[in-house]
Amino acid sequence: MLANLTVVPKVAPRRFALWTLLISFGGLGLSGCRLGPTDAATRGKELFETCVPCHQPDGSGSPVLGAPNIAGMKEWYVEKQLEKFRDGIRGTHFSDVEGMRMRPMALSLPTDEDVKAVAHYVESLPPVRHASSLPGDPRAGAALYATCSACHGPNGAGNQDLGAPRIGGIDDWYLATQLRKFKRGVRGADSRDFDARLMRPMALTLADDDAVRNVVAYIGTLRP
Amino acid sequence: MLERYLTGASTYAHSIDHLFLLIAALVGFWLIVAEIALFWLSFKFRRKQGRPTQYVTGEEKHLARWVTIPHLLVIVCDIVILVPALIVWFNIKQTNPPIEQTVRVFGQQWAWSFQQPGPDGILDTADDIRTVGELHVTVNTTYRFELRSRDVVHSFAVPSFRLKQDALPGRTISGWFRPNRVGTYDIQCTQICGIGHALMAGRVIVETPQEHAAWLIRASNPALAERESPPASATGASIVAEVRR
Amino acid sequence: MSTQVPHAEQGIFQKYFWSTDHKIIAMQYLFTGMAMGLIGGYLAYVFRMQLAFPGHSVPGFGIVTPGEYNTVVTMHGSIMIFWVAMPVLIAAFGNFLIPLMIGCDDMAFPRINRLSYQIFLLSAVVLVASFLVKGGAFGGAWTSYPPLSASGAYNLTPLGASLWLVAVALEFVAFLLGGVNFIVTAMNSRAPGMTMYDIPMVVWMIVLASIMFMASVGPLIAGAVMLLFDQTLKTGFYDPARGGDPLLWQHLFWFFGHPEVYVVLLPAIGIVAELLTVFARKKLFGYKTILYTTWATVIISFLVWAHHQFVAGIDPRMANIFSVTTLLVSVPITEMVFLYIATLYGGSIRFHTPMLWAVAFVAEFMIGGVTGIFLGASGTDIYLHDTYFVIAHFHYTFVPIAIFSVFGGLTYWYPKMFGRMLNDTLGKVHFWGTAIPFNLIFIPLFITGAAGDQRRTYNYALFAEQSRPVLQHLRMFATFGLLVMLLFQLVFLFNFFWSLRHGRRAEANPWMANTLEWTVPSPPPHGNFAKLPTVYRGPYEYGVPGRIDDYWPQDVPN
Amino acid sequence: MSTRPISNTRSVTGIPSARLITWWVIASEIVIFGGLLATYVMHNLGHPEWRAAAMHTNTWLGALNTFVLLTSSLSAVLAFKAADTLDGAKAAKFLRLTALGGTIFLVIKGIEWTREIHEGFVLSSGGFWSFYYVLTGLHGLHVLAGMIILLVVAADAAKNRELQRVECIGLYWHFVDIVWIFLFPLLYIAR
Repeated sequence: MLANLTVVPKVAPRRFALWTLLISFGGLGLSGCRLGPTDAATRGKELFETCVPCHQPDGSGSPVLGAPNIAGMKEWYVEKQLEKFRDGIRGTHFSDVEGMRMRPMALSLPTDEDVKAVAHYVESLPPVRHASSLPGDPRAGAALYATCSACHGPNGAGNQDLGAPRIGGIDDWYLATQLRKFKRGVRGADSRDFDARLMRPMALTLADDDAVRNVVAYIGTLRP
Repeated sequence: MLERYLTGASTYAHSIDHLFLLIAALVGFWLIVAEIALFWLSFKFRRKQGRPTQYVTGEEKHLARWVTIPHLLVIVCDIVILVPALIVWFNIKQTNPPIEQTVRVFGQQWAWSFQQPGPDGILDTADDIRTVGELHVTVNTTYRFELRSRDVVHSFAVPSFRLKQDALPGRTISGWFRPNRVGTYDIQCTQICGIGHALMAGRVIVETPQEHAAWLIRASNPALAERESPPASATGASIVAEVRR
Repeated sequence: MSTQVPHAEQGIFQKYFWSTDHKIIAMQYLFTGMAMGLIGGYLAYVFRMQLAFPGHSVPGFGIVTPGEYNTVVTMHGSIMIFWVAMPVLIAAFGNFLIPLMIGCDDMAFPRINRLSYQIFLLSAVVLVASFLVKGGAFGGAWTSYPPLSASGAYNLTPLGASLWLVAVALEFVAFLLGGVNFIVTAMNSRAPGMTMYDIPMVVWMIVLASIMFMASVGPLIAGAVMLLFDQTLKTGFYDPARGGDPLLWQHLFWFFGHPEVYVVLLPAIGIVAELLTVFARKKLFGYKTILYTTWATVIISFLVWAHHQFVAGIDPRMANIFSVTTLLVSVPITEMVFLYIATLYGGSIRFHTPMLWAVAFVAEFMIGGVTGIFLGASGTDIYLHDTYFVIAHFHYTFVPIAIFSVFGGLTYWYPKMFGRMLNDTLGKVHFWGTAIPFNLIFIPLFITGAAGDQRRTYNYALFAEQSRPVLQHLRMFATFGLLVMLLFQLVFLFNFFWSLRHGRRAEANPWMANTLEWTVPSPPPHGNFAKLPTVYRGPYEYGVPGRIDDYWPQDVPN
Repeated sequence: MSTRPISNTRSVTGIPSARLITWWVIASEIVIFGGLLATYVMHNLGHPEWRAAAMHTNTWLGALNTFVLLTSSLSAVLAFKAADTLDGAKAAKFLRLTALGGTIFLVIKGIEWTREIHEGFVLSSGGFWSFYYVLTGLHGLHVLAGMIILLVVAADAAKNRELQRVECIGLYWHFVDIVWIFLFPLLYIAR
């Protein structure tokens, strides 16, 4: 009594379905070609999405999350730090709370080429300057900065040959946090971190937290 | 049965594996019986010309017992599963065997860190060893772990130990494990804890007493450690390549 | 006070967007649910491709970053449960079937019904909009455990998290409004002569599901408001540092979350009951027993919630109680499944597309059911908790529920809804192209779960045990299954829209069924019944001895 | 409005659909408030220090509010009696009186909140205050919603239309009242 339910319609849907499937499979096959590497610039931009939740789309960072302002940071430095995070040289100290949040993100970059691509993209971001957020006396800091200028340069522009990053234009709260980490050995304690082991004794010359804030305040006045 | 998929490296791995096998056998049997009944009835009573439908309400005693009897047997199986399940649970989560060592485990976004007694064997002294991402333990030693979280909910899981326990902020949750096989095993976080959840990897290294003693000396004396090769931590080598390997 | 007043010709907007007609509202729910289903399916495609080819750009999406992956899985879960299963199973089928099956012209409160859909639509819009805000849509899993969900600094999707909560809360309100309407309509507006035991099973099930939803969701609505305040107004309900308790949310969520599983299950098994009886030409085996087992399931399911939290830091002694209640819930459900199988005995089964879906539902749902035992037994749950074993288990329940029974129901009631028949051959192609790949997806995932793959993990490269090649191959295999399954959905979409125009015209009762919706023309006119029916017997009187026809419609006097 | 569907006029259970749905809405509200109150009570037991915070609520104003709300419930009953005798104008009068009670309640509640906020106790000042504001706020929203419905129903009742609604809004108002009866001792008295 239900035998007449299967009716042959006017347009053969079977043929249509076949074509639909064929085209879809073909489309999938073609799209599979895109699985290969795309050009580095596009990939760097796309991979930067990994960093966006903390460092923001413009790379200017977020003090609440402890994410520094990385917009326009030099490619060589970003790459070096990312590799340090990936190798467990940074972000593996028991007290380095922010570093432990950063290390997995560095590890999420699939290959070393991708690290380069992201670092390149970071440098291409226009630098952003934030107003200072910590109290400090730049005049007192100027004297202390003499130690730093040997590597980081009188205007804080950094020196790639010495492994010294640009510090002029970096947010003061971040510089202060890192100086404290160097002092406590949270950063620069790993035997493989040569640059940081050079930095650590320099940070230890800052006697107390006032000194840290003063030198950071002075760095805030630099225009590299 | 689980051993086929993943090594068991703690004393209670076997009891969980056996329980899994028991459940698999019992429910597997019922599943097969029920599926066969379903497909056989579907086939046997497919439409045939001249064979009318039987009028059955389900109240008939002689038919209803085809449902009732298997159903009672299923209840029996439930109990057979429940008793060992509760025993396994009791042994793992509700009993405290004699503790030989204590280790403190911290979860944070997104790393596991550990605090262990140094050479003096006492926790919370100056020589405590603090590590990130790596836990060194001695084989055949009963460990008590004190689990804490520094921010969100994490879950401390060592699949090879069949160990899993959520870490809650503001609370210390303790448990125990006793590794019985030397080797390196993964530590996972199995409770979503933010964007780095999948990257919150650690490893537990089960060592012989001699190896462990050597590690203890190295770890508690950084000056000594610097002259040796760097510790093997998760490498930053291409993670695509690792998967393909 | 009378109906059957010829309605004036309405404008398109009046007719399709501002209608109080239960059939139009049902279609609104159905099409919104289908649209959301497409989004959910796309999200599944994205994360399965990422899992199969980690680190590669996914065609049609791009590189999946860890944060995006969390967003994608969170939204897949939320959408599939709250914006696909709920609206389609309860609201679309409930709205369409309840008035027709109990023999009246509309819902008891048509305007409340319209309001319920509008709130639901708003919730869907809010959810979809959350993809576009800064930081992206919420990425803290559909369970939304605080403190992760309570602070933007932790989940890094501060706006998305709040919008997600707002959307979910609105959705709950919509279904509360719809639910009370279903309950009252079924209680009060039945045709003369229709006793409690003459109500078709699917109506019973939708009403019971609505009652269950109502009884379980309240605390979570309050909890959602509290979480929203934690996010935005810096209260500390779930913050242990300020006297709160993160476990509180887990209790509130799962007190709702577990009954929610049965809220979507019940309408599905109701639909399957209709399909099995019609196509086996059989009376439902033990109508009353099925009803009692359903009641038992409803009650027990309120007592099992903490089995989601065995290792969450609750008192380990509590786990024993919940382990017992969890295995207890298997008792009525097993009975129900056995009764469904027994219904086939002595039948004369026609394997049209809807029947294929119904039998497949029973076959696959049993796999989902028995694998639940591994998780309900507290001992094995220590290992299996939050692994892919759990994922495979609940997809073996949810996919039969939200996919198989929905397709079964759609193919069965399509002639009544749209006045034309679906193409049966295409329907069968679609069936096999869905049912087989479904198993190809999730059987491998049982194995990867048993091997320790943890959930919500976008890349296993950092885990030596999980990056064994064999497991990666299984993941790729599952992805292959998904791709095939998704492709075959095109067949359904084509069949669905093609048949709207070109399908064979359906007569009033193409399946020779008993229930009242088949006594009116296809599609039913506004007001449904030309003359409101009277009911003389139960809905499943097939093959009654001594009759010429093998079916006996409910409204035929003798 | 258009005509009423048959489904709305049927009453298989013998209870009019309007009353039935009101009961079901109240049932779902009970679950919401019940969940919140149960949560509060559980937390309260675990936090003895909340007693000290509770000392800062004003019991006298709370008691006054209880009295106001109970009185307004009485006038809701009188409105129902009037509607029962098909006296729409009288019912409307009592309904508006009930709404006035609601207004007074909200004004007093507003005074309380203002005092507490001035003393520095806001939503985020700790567990007790979080619960206090959420519970009273949610209840206040229900009072507000009830008042709006009361006025709408009163407008209809004045023209002797839809008199069956007087009973429904009355039921709802009693429910809002009873919720307060639970809130008052829990937030103001149990210290």
